[in-house]
Amino acid sequence: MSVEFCGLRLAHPIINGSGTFDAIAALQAFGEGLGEAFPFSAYVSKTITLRPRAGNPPPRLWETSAGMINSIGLPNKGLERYIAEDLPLIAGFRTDPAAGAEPLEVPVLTNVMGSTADELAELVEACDAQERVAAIELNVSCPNVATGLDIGADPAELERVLAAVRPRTPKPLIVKLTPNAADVPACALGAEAGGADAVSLVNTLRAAALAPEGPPRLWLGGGTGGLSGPAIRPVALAQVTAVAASVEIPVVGMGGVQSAVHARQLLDAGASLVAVGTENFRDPAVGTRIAAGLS
Amino acid sequence: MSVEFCGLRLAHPIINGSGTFDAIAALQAFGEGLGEAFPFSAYVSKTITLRPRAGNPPPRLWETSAGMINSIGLPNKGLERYIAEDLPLIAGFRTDPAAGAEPLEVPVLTNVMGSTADELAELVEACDAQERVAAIELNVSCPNVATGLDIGADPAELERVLAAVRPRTPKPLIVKLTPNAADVPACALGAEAGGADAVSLVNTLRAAALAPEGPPRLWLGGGTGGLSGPAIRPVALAQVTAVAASVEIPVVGMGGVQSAVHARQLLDAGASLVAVGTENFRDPAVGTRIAAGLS
Amino acid sequence: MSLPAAAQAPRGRRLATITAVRELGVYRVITVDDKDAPAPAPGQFAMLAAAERWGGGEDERPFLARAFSVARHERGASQFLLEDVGPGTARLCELDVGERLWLAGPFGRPFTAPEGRRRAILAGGGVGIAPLAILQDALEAGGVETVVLLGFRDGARVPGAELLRGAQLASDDGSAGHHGFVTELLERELARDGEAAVYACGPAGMLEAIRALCERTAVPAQLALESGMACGFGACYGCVVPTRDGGYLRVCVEGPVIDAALLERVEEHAGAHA
Amino acid sequence: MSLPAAAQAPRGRRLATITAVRELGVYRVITVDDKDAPAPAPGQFAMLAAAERWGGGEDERPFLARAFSVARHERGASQFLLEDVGPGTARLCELDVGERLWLAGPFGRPFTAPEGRRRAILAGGGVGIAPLAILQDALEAGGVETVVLLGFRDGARVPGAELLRGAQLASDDGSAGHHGFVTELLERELARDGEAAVYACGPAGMLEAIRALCERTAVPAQLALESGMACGFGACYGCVVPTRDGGYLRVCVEGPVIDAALLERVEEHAGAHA
Ligand SMILES: Cc1cc2nc3c(=O)[nH]c(=O)nc-3n(C[C@H](O)[C@H](O)[C@H](O)COP(=O)(O)OP(=O)(O)OC[C@H]3O[C@@H](n4cnc5c(N)ncnc54)[C@H](O)[C@@H]3O)c2cc1C
Ligand SMILES: Cc1cc2nc3c(=O)[nH]c(=O)nc-3n(C[C@H](O)[C@H](O)[C@H](O)COP(=O)(O)OP(=O)(O)OC[C@H]3O[C@@H](n4cnc5c(N)ncnc54)[C@H](O)[C@@H]3O)c2cc1C
Ligand SMILES: Cc1cc2nc3c(=O)[nH]c(=O)nc-3n(C[C@H](O)[C@H](O)[C@H](O)COP(=O)(O)O)c2cc1C
Ligand SMILES: Cc1cc2nc3c(=O)[nH]c(=O)nc-3n(C[C@H](O)[C@H](O)[C@H](O)COP(=O)(O)O)c2cc1C
Ligand code: FES
Ligand code: FES
Repeated sequence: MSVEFCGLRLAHPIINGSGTFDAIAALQAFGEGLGEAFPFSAYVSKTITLRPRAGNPPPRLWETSAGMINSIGLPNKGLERYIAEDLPLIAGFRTDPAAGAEPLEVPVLTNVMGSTADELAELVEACDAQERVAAIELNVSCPNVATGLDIGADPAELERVLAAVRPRTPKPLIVKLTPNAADVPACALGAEAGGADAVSLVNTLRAAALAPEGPPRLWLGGGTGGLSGPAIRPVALAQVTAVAASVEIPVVGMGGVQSAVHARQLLDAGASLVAVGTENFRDPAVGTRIAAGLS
Repeated sequence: MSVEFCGLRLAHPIINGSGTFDAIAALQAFGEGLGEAFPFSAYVSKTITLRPRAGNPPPRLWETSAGMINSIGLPNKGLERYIAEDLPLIAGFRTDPAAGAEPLEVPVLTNVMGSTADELAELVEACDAQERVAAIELNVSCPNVATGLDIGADPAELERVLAAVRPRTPKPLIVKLTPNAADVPACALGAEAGGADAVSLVNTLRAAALAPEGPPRLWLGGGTGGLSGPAIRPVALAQVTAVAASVEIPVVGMGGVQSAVHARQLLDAGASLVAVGTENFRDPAVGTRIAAGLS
Repeated sequence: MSLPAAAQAPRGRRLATITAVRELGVYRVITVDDKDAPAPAPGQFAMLAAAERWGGGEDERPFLARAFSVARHERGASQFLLEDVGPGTARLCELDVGERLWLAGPFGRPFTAPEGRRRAILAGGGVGIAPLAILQDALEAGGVETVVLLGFRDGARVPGAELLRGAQLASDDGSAGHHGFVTELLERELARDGEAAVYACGPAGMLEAIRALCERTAVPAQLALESGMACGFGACYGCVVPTRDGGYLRVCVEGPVIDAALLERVEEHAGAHA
Repeated sequence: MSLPAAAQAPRGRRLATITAVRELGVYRVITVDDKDAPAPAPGQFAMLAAAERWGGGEDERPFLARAFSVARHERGASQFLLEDVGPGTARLCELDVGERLWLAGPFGRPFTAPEGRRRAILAGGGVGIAPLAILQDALEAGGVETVVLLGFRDGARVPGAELLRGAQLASDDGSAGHHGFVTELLERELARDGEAAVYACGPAGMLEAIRALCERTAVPAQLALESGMACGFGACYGCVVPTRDGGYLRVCVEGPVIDAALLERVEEHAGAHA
């Protein structure tokens, strides 16, 4: 069942969505054995920015009909501490044998976000220098931070940014597209034209909730947030289908995947890998469960 | 509880979403008494086009997690037969006294779609000539027909179309926005600048489903479809909030409304009226139930 | 004689209580108290949803209500025949006496009586037998001679035949009656005496075979169709099947019972579970 | 003495069967068989969801699992104290003996033993009493002297006190014990003898009052916080509360039990239901 993705050999096609599985916290919660039974064939980090970010004030979560909204606000230690403190801890995992595939090492895909092409270039260059980073995912789609949206929703701008970033690394560059765009396949084509090695989608859909009590006000500390989970699966399937039909580069499909059946559908729609996000929260071993279900 | 909307006096703020309540079929199913106990304070017709359309081949429906996808394809009799056959049957209804509001006559809001500004202008002019049409909703957002999408997702194009259509009628023009756009408030501002009297949103989110059995293929006869129901309510709330904060003209909010609490939230978010779509299918009297719950 | 005209539905959905439950092989027959609504005509259907916990099944479904033919109506209570084939029917099949469901309807066009002195042949299979039961009640009450031909996939489904009286059976696996298709019984019956009107409901394949046979033998046939439905009362335009004239008809308002002559053929997804 | 270290959770969620159910006023105590998992330490919690029909409640919820403190652990079975406050707890409260739930955990940082020879004062209210019960078991087994002070909103909740032994009660409506707040009992207790460590869990207002009192009287306090959670194991960064240093901590991995000194104040939504 091992798959090749941008030159990386992966044990199976199931990875995690950025920001939905914190391997360091998981080692603490589930024990060091997790490193020898990792639920994903590649580990995608939470979005890293140049400087540390505290994230949005709470509340950061809202449960919706068959989904959830998050307004986390990309809290992270910043590039420097990520490299110094986190990277050593998240390298060298092996996939769970229970996935039904020959266990392989789990490469690290570092997800980065910058508000300008220069910032992104700096982040990419720093990741390029780290042997432990196997590939880089560019978050140009996070609906919680104004800048992320703008780059990602405009095909021409996306191409321009990619062209600026591309020369900084020979490592695989994956562009994580925003679903909050009029023409997502056009954005994917822009990323491809700019030199992306792959695209991933969908990120969360811009969404809001009002406080359940008291005077009307937006509930989430960050104002609006991003919708994920089964509620958006039909939107993800449409966008993945359309994007996979448009670009030549591989596609990482995600959005509402809960089972091997859902993963199979995204693969059938043209995805090369499938990422699991929200369902990790409901079942921390869902990655292994889905991979096993595919085999 | 009566409300004023673009110069129309309505018994209460609850209307139907276009294409989610067929008054003529409903009279047959529920009896003529429905005309004296109509669940909505205004009746929005299904989208009418210049020429008759058969609609998409089945299957046209797919149930999703807390929602549904439709790929109906705007079947309708065409403008001429709509005016000759349907309009006389749908005029003169009165709101249900059980809504808890003084019953009033139910004005007809005719929803039209054209693939060019000229077509739209012709449709609007024809509606202008019909006394029984109280207001006109322009569907520039239907995700099932390529043209509907393009006009609606581009603010400048939308302004241009409105400017062409606006002179053809003094009746209220409501622009139904597409949610499949990068910047929906910008689209609303475009409509306002072009002379729209109100905007309505959200239409359905572009979505797809694969056949549950057999070789992988898109399930819906029309290929992709539109997602509606509770699954999209958080997206609707975000877009209505953002649009209401941007434009001066009134906003009709919709998307996943199932209860008076949900309707109240859209009103709190800045909507003047709330439309109910998918929930009509689950409860044909939901309009009255919600209106009563608001009073 | 004439059969009852379509009943018009109360305007909203209503809570109705299950008063009896009966198992017929894999099928479940529920009796639902619905005194305040007009009596449904044979062929009409209702949209049902559990009052509690509708949702939260497979793929976070069901969400929409589900269509079920009224299988019988006695003293203000409607009976429905259920087969668990997915998250909606699974949830409904869990319900027990005393539990409640949301009910909207009765909806749709009912069967009409046979013209002249034709006898009525009721041919159906799987859950498609449901509307034939209430039809048999009404026809026999009106003195019409009925012949009942029912087909089932296997022995676990054959007990469904108890819903009707005096049925001749066919089964795909030979577990009861004729080993083969119900259409073979029908062909024999029409050959014996063609002065008949056929009433059919069942899987798409069966309906199509019956349609073709009746067309060939020039016997009038009324088919009770199925189709995925969102609303049941003509609002969504989702339940269409293609018609001979190149258009579509909404199964919920122009059907579910239609004159077989309207169709070029019965498409997959327009039929009931076998 | 020392209290047990945090147990590490099995890697996935697992199906666990309810073996006993007990009602304490409005509360429901369920006992869940969980033999294959390591024993949780006092203060740890689990994420629970019904195995069937999770979803389909109010607003088509619940969807995510819900966090519950382990209230007691005996012979491989964990007890949880539930109060129905929304669609998730409503569904869990419906479950009966023999029904199953999805369980993940134990998660989070547990309580630590009092330093030196301080006695332990356990102060809590509402469902916040749950982690204090398993804490009392462990402290008393280790020979630590405990004082238990519990507050409840009304008489329907007072029976919850049966979960612990020898509690002094306060109630908002005077229906049992001291007519007033549990903090008033705590103030009295600290005045009597300040050589104590305080362990608190309860509504945000109560926790904040306890935090402020302990700060003022320089008594060490451990607070078991609540917060809306999606995952429970540090994955989502959703459950944060602001800390004194201007940052945030994740209640699920850096808590739920924290040193009160970490917080400037206990914010609304960081507390349990009263
Ligand atoms: C007029 C009428 C009368 C009927 N009478 C009866 C009756 O008397 N007794 C009876 O048992 N049944 C009857 N049915 C059929 C019944 O309505 C269906 O069996 C029921 O809707 C299935 O729902 P489900 O959730 O259990 O299964 P579903 O999961 O909805 O599966 C049923 C079929 O729908 C398709 N499907 C699968 N997933 C989806 C999805 N996400 N969205 C849309 N389609 C999907 C597949 O083709 C599948 O085989 C009738 C239908 C109609 C229209
Ligand atoms: C570590 C920890 C331990 C806990 N231990 C216990 C325990 O032992 N016993 C116990 O009974 N409870 C305990 N809780 C609380 C319990 O988890 C909550 O009561 C439960 O999650 C509520 O779920 P619900 O669906 O019933 O209610 P919800 O509807 O989720 O309502 C609960 C509160 O959440 C907010 N809310 C409302 N709607 C939403 C929405 N859509 N999305 C997000 N928030 C919303 C409101 O503020 C509401 O008052 C604990 C919580 C934590 C974090
Ligand atoms: C709590 C949460 C945090 C997330 N954080 C990030 C992030 O830091 N960077 C990113 O690119 N995507 C982030 N995402 C988006 C997911 O990676 C994924 O694209 C999205 O959730 C859709 O998949 P799902 O429906 O399976 O969750 C986050 C999603 C959630 C729910
Ligand atoms: C079956 C169906 C048909 C629809 N047809 C139309 C239509 O003809 N014209 C239109 O403008 N919107 C149409 N809509 C969109 C609805 O009016 C509404 O904008 C959307 O469904 C969101 O609201 P809801 O979640 O309450 O359904 C249709 C929606 C559904 C579900
Ligand atoms: S089911 Fe909606 S129109 Fe027939
Ligand atoms: S609940 Fe997800 S990080 Fe704490």
